[in-house]
Amino acid sequence: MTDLPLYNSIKQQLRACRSKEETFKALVALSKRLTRLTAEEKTEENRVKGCESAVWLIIDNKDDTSSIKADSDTKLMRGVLVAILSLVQGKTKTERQKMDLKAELESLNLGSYLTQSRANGILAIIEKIKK
Amino acid sequence: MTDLPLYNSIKQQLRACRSKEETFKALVALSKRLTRLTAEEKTEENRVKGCESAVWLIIDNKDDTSSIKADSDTKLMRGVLVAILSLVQGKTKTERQKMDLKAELESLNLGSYLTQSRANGILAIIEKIKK
Amino acid sequence: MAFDPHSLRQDFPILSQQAYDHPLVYLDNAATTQKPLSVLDAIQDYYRSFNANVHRGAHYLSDKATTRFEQARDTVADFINAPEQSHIIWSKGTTEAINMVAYGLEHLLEKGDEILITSLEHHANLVPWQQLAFRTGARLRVLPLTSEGEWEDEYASYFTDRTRIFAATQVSNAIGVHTPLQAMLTQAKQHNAFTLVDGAQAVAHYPIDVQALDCDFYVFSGHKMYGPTGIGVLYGKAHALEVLIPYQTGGEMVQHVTYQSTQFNTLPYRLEAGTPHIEGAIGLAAACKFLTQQDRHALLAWEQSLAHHVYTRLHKESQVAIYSPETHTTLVSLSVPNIHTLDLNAYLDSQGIAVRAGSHCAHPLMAQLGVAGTLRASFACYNTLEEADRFCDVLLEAIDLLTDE
Amino acid sequence: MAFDPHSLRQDFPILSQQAYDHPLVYLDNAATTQKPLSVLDAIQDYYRSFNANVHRGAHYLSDKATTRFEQARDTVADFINAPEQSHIIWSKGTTEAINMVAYGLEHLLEKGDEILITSLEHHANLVPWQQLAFRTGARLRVLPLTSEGEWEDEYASYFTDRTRIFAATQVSNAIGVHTPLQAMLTQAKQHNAFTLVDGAQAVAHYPIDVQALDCDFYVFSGHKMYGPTGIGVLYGKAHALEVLIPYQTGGEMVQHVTYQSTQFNTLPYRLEAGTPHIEGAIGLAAACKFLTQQDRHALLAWEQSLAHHVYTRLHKESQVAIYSPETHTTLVSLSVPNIHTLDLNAYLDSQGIAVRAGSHCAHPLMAQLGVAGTLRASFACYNTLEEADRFCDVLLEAIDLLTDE
Ligand SMILES: Cc1ncc(COP(=O)(O)O)c(C=O)c1O
Ligand SMILES: Cc1ncc(COP(=O)(O)O)c(C=O)c1O
Repeated sequence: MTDLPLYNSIKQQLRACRSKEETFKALVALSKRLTRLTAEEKTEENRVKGCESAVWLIIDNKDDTSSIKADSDTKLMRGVLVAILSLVQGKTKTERQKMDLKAELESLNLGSYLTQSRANGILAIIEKIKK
Repeated sequence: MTDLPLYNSIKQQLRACRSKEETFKALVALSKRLTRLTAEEKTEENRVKGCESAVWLIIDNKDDTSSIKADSDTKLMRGVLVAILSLVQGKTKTERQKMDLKAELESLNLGSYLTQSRANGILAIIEKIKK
Repeated sequence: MAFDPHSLRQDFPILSQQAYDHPLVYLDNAATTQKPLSVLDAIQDYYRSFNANVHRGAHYLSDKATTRFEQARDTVADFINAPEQSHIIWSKGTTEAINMVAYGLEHLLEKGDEILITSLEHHANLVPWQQLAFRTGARLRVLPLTSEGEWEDEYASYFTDRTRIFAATQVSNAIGVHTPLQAMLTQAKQHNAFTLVDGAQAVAHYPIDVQALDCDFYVFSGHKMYGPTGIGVLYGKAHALEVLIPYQTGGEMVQHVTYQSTQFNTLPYRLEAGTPHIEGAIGLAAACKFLTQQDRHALLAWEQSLAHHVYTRLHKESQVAIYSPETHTTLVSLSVPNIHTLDLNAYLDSQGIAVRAGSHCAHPLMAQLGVAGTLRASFACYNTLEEADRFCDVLLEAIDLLTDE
Repeated sequence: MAFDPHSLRQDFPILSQQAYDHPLVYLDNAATTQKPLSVLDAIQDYYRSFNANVHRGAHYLSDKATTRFEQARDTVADFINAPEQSHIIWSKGTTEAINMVAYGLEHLLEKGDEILITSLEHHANLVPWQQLAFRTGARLRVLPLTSEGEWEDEYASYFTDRTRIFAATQVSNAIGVHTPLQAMLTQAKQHNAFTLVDGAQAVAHYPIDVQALDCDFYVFSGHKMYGPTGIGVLYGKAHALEVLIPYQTGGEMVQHVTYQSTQFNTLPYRLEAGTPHIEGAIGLAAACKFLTQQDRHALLAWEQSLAHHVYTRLHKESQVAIYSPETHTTLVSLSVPNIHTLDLNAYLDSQGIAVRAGSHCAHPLMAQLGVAGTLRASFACYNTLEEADRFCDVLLEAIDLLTDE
């Protein structure tokens, strides 16, 4: 988790994409920065319901900053997860709850990667992160 | 039943109609020629199923010529019944069965008075007459 | 009367045709309304630019179709003031929506439970409950309402602690009267019954607020409110929709399937099996927009004024028996003793006038009124005063022609 | 290959658009097809010139609408060679048609009876039977078919004297293989089971003759055969339709109603409650006509040649696993080990290519194949060889991009 890119650079990178193809490539590149979960960590309990791809989220709330880990079976979602994690890393639970994660993600220009059915998945992730 | 008009004159009359209104008026005029059934004759058994208006048919098959009586609660159907009865009156059962009643009725130019849902009713009458 | 239907009629090209060499006068709006061009355009646009199957796909067209399909749900939710779009379930029409509820609540009914309807119901809000009663041993009870839409003093005895379901129409399709809905719903809720309102005849005319009504279920058809055929709505409160056993199963409504078990999806999807009527949903949303863009109070006042005009003219004729209220209705239902309504109807038709004759899918109500059927002229926003007058004139002609001697 | 899809494409204006600045390549036809102009025109014509409610009315427009609505039934009957139009029941689609049968036969099932399906079924032809089994205590059995559409030698043990219902798809939506339908139907009939054939994936491609198939029920959706959404067909033999308990009740499907009892109408009406999807029926008839006006053998040969072309090109690529047959299919379903189909799909989409990734509403079949999902390119008559090639090219690009290191 320590080697996540800075959120602002991710944002810049994604917002610079001029086509769906460029966004695709950017997300695939980002996906490589994710520390994958182990098979043991990918439990039914950690699974986020409502996503088209399989997504797992593990939140370990501590007093100062929480540790959040995540994984998905698709590269694209791993790319999105890198963006989300870099946004909330180092934040406490209360801080996370104050953030407008949805608006922030929408500002990333992910276009149809955040459409209806998949957006529901993203909303489920956001909800879980805020809990 | 003796005072039914001749079928050919009915046919001429109906085929001469130039509009739906004229056909309406002709059928209403014809309806007056029907000998009505008594309340006792209008049994559930004599009722023809599948007509939009209520229609009753009583067939008394004899060796030479059968006697057929009919009635309806609507004037228009009574007009149609007069046409049908004048067509089959004096005929034996075998003779009736040989007739193409449907084609004959279609030739009367009744137009939308013989449409889908009502045509089903007319078909039910024809079936009963042929039995 | 500031409202002028003539400009609105531009949106309905079907109305400017001849029927049997007479100008078409379409007064069968309670059966189905005509559709404005904006609805036709929405349908064309869907098929010409973004038709695709929804939800399951992830490609350009299916993203577009899914977005527009779910936006249609939003539009309909707003139209009836539903709190959330997931409370809107697409159905084929009012009939299917009622069947979905009747089937879905079956598991909660026991022998001796009571299902209460009113005496003004359309068969669609009667037969499904009757069959449910047959299947479960519940008792179908009928709250007698007068043809003025009033109830007797002893109404309270109909609502009991065994009343599990109360289903009532908002407006009678056969005679146009309003039921005392709010009062009945209050009674039903005091007895913890599930409540269903049949809005089929209301949505085209009256602004609907399901939260103000506070009913558990509200159902209606698109084709009676300027929308396409084959689409309708089951609105429900979350808890009410959640207890429904899915009426249909198959694709879309499941989360995971094995041969041993099936895990159903969340609302609204768990109640929508199979590929939905995507075009219908989009067309219905266009119909909602058509209505909300109008001054709805002016529309309603106009429709009511047409019915009132007909009422006033025909009320004077001693041969005519009118079953509809004098005011606050958009239709006039009548009969002429000793003349069959089908005969009247045929003459009106020969003059290009479309009304409806018969029992209006309400046999028990006809029995209550003591008639075999009525003749019903029902108005929509595009009808004109001339049309209302023409109906009266031709009806009187028909009565003349059909009176014996 | 004498057939030229380019002139046919004139009838499908939706196909000539750009998706993300690339020409749209629509290869998601097994999910839903695009609609020819003749279908759109039929819909427009209905609403612009003769929209009215059917059957109940007796006026100019409703006569026209009723006639055209029943002619649509004739057209569909001819299309699948049904002996009589009254054997054609309109439904919302395949899913609803199967639910109608599953519900309608419930009264004939007893604990211990068996319902047999195959291992290649879409959820629509699985979940309704599973739920019926849950309700009645019947046993759902699954005839294992290989992904080549062949069955094991011991198939005979699956057909028993307790087999009351046998339901099978004609063509698998997920992998495009044909089931050994005729042989299975013969077995089922020897055991006096009711037989249902899911024709959802067949009707757009193969001429259907329900009398030759000799099944009790045949079901399909309009939207998968160039017709509108929200409409489908339940065909049944007379005796089979007659034993069905009406799934939905309400208006149209009754003859007489009192509070104590209801007398149902005759076929086809007793199984069609409520105002039907009139526009949908008329649109579906236009789709049937569109197909019968084509040289259907040429169309099929063309569609199969496109699938075969893709098969041949991708079969050479060692990374690609193909689940569809080499010939006699109109779609190619594949996966690439270690690359998620959703990732492949996303790249294809970014290049304007519409295919489908996922489980295709067939979870148990995916489990049988040992994959989470596949990528499916499915062809229709309007697809071109260039499109087939472009799909292959871009897929290979995607595999390159998504292969690690
Ligand atoms: C084989 C098969 N059966 C059933 C269905 C369900 O059809 P519909 O969603 O139109 O009801 C489909 C389509 O998704 C299918 O491919
Ligand atoms: C009051 C009422 N309820 C239910 C229905 C049934 O609606 P649909 O036929 O659209 O399902 C109608 C219309 O015929 C109606 O007027």
